[in-house]
Amino acid sequence: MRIIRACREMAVSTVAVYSECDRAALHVRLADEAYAIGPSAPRESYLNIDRLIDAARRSGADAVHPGYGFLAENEDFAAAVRDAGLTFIGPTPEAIETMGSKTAARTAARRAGVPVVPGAETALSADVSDQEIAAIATSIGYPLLVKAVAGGGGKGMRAVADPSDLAAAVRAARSEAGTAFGDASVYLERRLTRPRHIEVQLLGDLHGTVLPFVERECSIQRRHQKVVEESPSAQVTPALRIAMTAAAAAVARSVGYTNAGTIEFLLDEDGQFYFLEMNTRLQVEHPITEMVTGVDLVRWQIRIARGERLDLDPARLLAPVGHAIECRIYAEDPDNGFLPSPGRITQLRVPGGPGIRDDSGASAGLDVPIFYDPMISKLIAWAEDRPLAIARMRRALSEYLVTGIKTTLPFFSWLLDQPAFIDGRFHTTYLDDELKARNGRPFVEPSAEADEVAAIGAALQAAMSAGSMTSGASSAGPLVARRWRAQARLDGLR
Amino acid sequence: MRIIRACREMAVSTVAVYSECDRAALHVRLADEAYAIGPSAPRESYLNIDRLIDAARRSGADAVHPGYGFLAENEDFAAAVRDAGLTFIGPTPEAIETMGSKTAARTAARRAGVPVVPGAETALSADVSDQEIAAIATSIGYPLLVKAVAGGGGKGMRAVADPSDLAAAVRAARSEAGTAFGDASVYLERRLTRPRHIEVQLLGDLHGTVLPFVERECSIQRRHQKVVEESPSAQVTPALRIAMTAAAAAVARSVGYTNAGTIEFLLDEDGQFYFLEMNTRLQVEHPITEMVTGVDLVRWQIRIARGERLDLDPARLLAPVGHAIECRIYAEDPDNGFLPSPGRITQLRVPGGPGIRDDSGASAGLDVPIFYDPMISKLIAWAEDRPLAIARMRRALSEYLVTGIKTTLPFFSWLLDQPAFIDGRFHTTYLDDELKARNGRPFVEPSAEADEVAAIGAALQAAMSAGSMTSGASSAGPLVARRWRAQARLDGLR
Amino acid sequence: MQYEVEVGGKLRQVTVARATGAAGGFAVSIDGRTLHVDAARIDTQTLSLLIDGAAPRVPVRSYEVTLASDAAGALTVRVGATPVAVTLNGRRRWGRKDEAGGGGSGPRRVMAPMPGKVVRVLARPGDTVTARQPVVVVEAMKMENELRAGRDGVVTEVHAREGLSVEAGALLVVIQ
Amino acid sequence: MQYEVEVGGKLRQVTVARATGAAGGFAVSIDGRTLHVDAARIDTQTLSLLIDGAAPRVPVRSYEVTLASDAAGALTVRVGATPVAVTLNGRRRWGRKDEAGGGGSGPRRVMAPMPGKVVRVLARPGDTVTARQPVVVVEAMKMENELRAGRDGVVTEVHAREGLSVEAGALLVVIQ
Repeated sequence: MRIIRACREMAVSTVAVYSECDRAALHVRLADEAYAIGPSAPRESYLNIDRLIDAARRSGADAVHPGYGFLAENEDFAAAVRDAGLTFIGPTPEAIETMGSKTAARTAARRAGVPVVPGAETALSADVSDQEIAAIATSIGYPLLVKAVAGGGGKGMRAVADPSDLAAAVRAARSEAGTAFGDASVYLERRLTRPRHIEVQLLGDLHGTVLPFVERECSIQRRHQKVVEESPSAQVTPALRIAMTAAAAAVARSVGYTNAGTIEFLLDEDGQFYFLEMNTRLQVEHPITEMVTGVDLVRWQIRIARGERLDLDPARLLAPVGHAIECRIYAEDPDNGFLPSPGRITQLRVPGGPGIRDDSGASAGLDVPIFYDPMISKLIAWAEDRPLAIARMRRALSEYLVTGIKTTLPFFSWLLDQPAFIDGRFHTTYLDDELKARNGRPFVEPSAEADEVAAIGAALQAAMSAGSMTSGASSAGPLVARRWRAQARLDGLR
Repeated sequence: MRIIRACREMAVSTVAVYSECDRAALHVRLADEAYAIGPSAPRESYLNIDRLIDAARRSGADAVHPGYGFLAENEDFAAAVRDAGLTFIGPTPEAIETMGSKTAARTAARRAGVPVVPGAETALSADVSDQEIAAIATSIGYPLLVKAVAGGGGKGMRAVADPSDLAAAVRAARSEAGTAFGDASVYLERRLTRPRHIEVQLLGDLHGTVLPFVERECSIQRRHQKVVEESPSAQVTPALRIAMTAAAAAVARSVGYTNAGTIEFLLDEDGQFYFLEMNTRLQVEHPITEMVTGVDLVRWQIRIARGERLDLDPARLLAPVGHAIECRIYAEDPDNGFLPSPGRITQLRVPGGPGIRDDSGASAGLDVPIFYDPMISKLIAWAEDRPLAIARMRRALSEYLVTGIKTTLPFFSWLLDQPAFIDGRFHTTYLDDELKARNGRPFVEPSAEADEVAAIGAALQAAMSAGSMTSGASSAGPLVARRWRAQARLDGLR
Repeated sequence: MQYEVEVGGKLRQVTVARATGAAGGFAVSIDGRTLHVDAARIDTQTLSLLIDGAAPRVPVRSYEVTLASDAAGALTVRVGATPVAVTLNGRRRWGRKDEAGGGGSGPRRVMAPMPGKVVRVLARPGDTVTARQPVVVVEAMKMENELRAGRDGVVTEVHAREGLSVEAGALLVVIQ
Repeated sequence: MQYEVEVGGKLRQVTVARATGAAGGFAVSIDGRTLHVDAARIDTQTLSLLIDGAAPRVPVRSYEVTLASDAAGALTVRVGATPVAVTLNGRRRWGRKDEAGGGGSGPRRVMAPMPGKVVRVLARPGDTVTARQPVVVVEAMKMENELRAGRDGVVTEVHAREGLSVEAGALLVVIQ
């Protein structure tokens, strides 16, 4: 959607691909052309390079935008697109390959003079013995992390505090990495205590210019998945901003990086930052950067791919206007361990008004598929400063209406009221610690008032619908649902 | 809605009032409290001061925000609120009275050394004879405008090119003004040729500070009603901006103006500007000013009413960031002389994504009342410059889906493709001239492709629904509608 | 199933048959040409259509169509953002001819779109009128609104009287 | 009409009678207290309620309530943004007791919320479990998801087997 919108604004016509269960997704409905590329399972569709190239050829497309996930960071795909004579809207296969390997990326960072998290520089292929691994671990020191060399997003990652857990953790990480990325090799890295996740957005053109943007604060994570992002970070001083953005640009330049990318850092409690990894694609959280800089990143991705020069004022990119927050709204039940809650969205009312941006792929009547990341919307709030942005986000959350599926909206309403969040006192494990402490306590505890109103509402709905019952109504589903169906005949389609 | 949102962000609880036909309006549903103030006819509800004050008293409210229309510019209401011991979120009754009278306002402007449109300074009460009026008219010179002293929005206004039409025009204007504002007195004013309507937003606090904002371009009008607004104006040079904003601030200071207000100017073809009138309230088009300055005007209205000081940087308010455009989406049928198209909104999909803001009071299932200004949404697009903002607005219009009623969306899609609009070559009568020239030619002329797809879609909808017919279905309405009802039972409420 | 669809003043013959295989697949022939259309229902009013020219190098076009019938029973199909007026006269006589226009070029009836007061009547029975010619002026919301003829023809009935208060949907003039 | 509404673990008696006069007016008594409620239907699932304490100086509170029943038939009433779980057992026995929880404190059945693979079964028949205690672990989207008991009770049925592929809604465990 985000990409289709940018293309429409540039009068570029769009071609979407879809797997079976995405047939009714907005990106398919609003594109100019659309091609089926196979069954719902990613391996047979969105991860199938041949089918994607075929679709592109069939449509006579000039360029391919890889989106956020799936093959967005796959050098073989980028190469296949190039070999098919098409433009890949992203970095070169070579850059993807270098920065896609965590160990190679760490090496590149160190060469560029940027500190990296202490750890082993070599990947532990499947044949390295537990003894050797234990030795490396001791040299790095505990606590440490076992990480998959490929991929990211917390998959194939395990934390180890006690040497006796190491072997098991490595096995688990390897198998998870194998299934997730088809590459079982892992490596070891020191685990910093209470670090923040701070990242720097970059744009690089085909003429050697690389420009960094004001940082994003992404420390609010659940199981290593970002759930809330902000820009700028409450924790980053102007001096630190200059240092981190300069370091990020240096790493990107050292590998001749082009198009959009993000360098992720860990910031420890003493204000020391370490290169973590690079994302060689546009990220889900890019809108907050757009909100505080006024730059349309997707538009620039396309312009760069066309060979245009980055003519942005570098100073402006580092001087944020106001403050932006993004909440990733998922089809998950926060009161039930954040279990995915697929199903059909029966009603959707998106918040609007000043400072609110909703980058949503959902619409009423849509079935949320169970096969992929069940994110239904990116809700962004901008305001003149952080407290106002938080207040505005609270307001927007209170307007957001989604029925038919459970969403993480109540979780965000809770989070935005937490003193630690309001004061900006958090780190990458803050949320997991909090959730653990809550031990499943529901995020919404309705007031006595809400309970009473709910009781009245349910009774009234029943009473008002009762009148419109007809013998002809279907007999499936509980009676109350049937009554609404009956009502639908009267109201639904006027 | 706009105001409720600002209050929520300030944790101020809200009280709405409503007339019969607004019972289901969003502002009623989302306020904390709501009070009925009578039948749908404005005179018996929204224009009934006593009922409004009663509602405020009943709710124990501290302050009253008058909104955009109805009594927003009525000094008696402002006074009644003050006498009831409540805070009126707006200027003083005295300021409203002075600037509410066009003739008194013109006098104030001249005293402040600001040029006004040449015209008669005295109101022509009902007893002034046609001869006297003709004499005044000659002294001013033709073409001229007959204008109601009270109110605005084009009501009670007539253009006169030929002296022989004068008497009739005055009669018509007087009767219209009488019904519309309960004050039949009118005055005469020179009619400038092809002027632009440029206005300056102001904020004044209770401590004597008055700050002007970058101008708004509101020349795109139909029958003297603004339909598209922009900020900044393509026509206003930095030097002219300084001159106009300074003049606006001078007028406001000269009458001790407080809270939000707007000074309207006419800008003639030689770049000479004339004071036109002042709006002593928040205006519908305020969001574009918010988009290019990042200032929340409604929030400031409330802060000012609380006695807070305007601590904004004046320079920032005159240095717009990017460009913003607003389209007022009405429930009117543009292909049928812009006739009001009241009815029930069956479907509503509001555009989103980068740079788009929708200040909408509508929602699916809502009946658009026929009693008031049938505006269903204010759609605002922001981008880095004017061409990008136009492209973005086009994209947003193409995403906007409203069914059940006719809207002016197709008209805006047409307007944004007009070379004169794209080049910024327009004036206050540009649109009326264009529409006249089109002589009712439809704004959408579907392509052969669209016709074919429509035919296929209609046939498929019928074919797909046919299967799910049931004998129990109601027999009202055309058959095709019945089939959708049947379908609703299957899909509508899953 | 076969349907007669009137769109843009032309009458099109559309035949719809379920294609074997894919759930939402249809073989649609329009005026003789056959296309493969994959139709997915988004909601009760909206379909997503993927139209495959079924020829080499012909792209698969994606359209979102939304169907709505207004109070008067006239059918509007939105193709993307473009509203297209449609009359559907299938085997089972879709729509009500007299209101939906039948084989003519526009609605025969001029009806009040909203409650208001008739301020002027501009047509008398027997008058010949052309499409979009004003026939009645109704005042609502303090604005005078011209109601125009929906088609060329001769005025056969005039139910509007000056000063008359009318409800939404009230029949004012009939043109044959 | 009279209804028994279970909300927040409490059973409330709600009587609804149309008030004379205003169209949407109802006299609603809940646990003995009588309120005047003006209810406007926004759409098939949504009501706008104006609740009048019917006492001097008591404000008229405005609420938007949205009712939705999930696949399992459980009822959720959103009061503004706050979701409230509700069971409605009126004269005509609203909802299906076995699924909606009847007089208990939560659903008796643990069902698969999505298709996936059972990787661990943590409860055996006869086990005593407490609400929110994990009973089955299902893998979907490469993430392991713990399914928890909906209420305190004793496990009476276990249909989950390790390695078993399950569809959405599949019954895994029953707790009495």
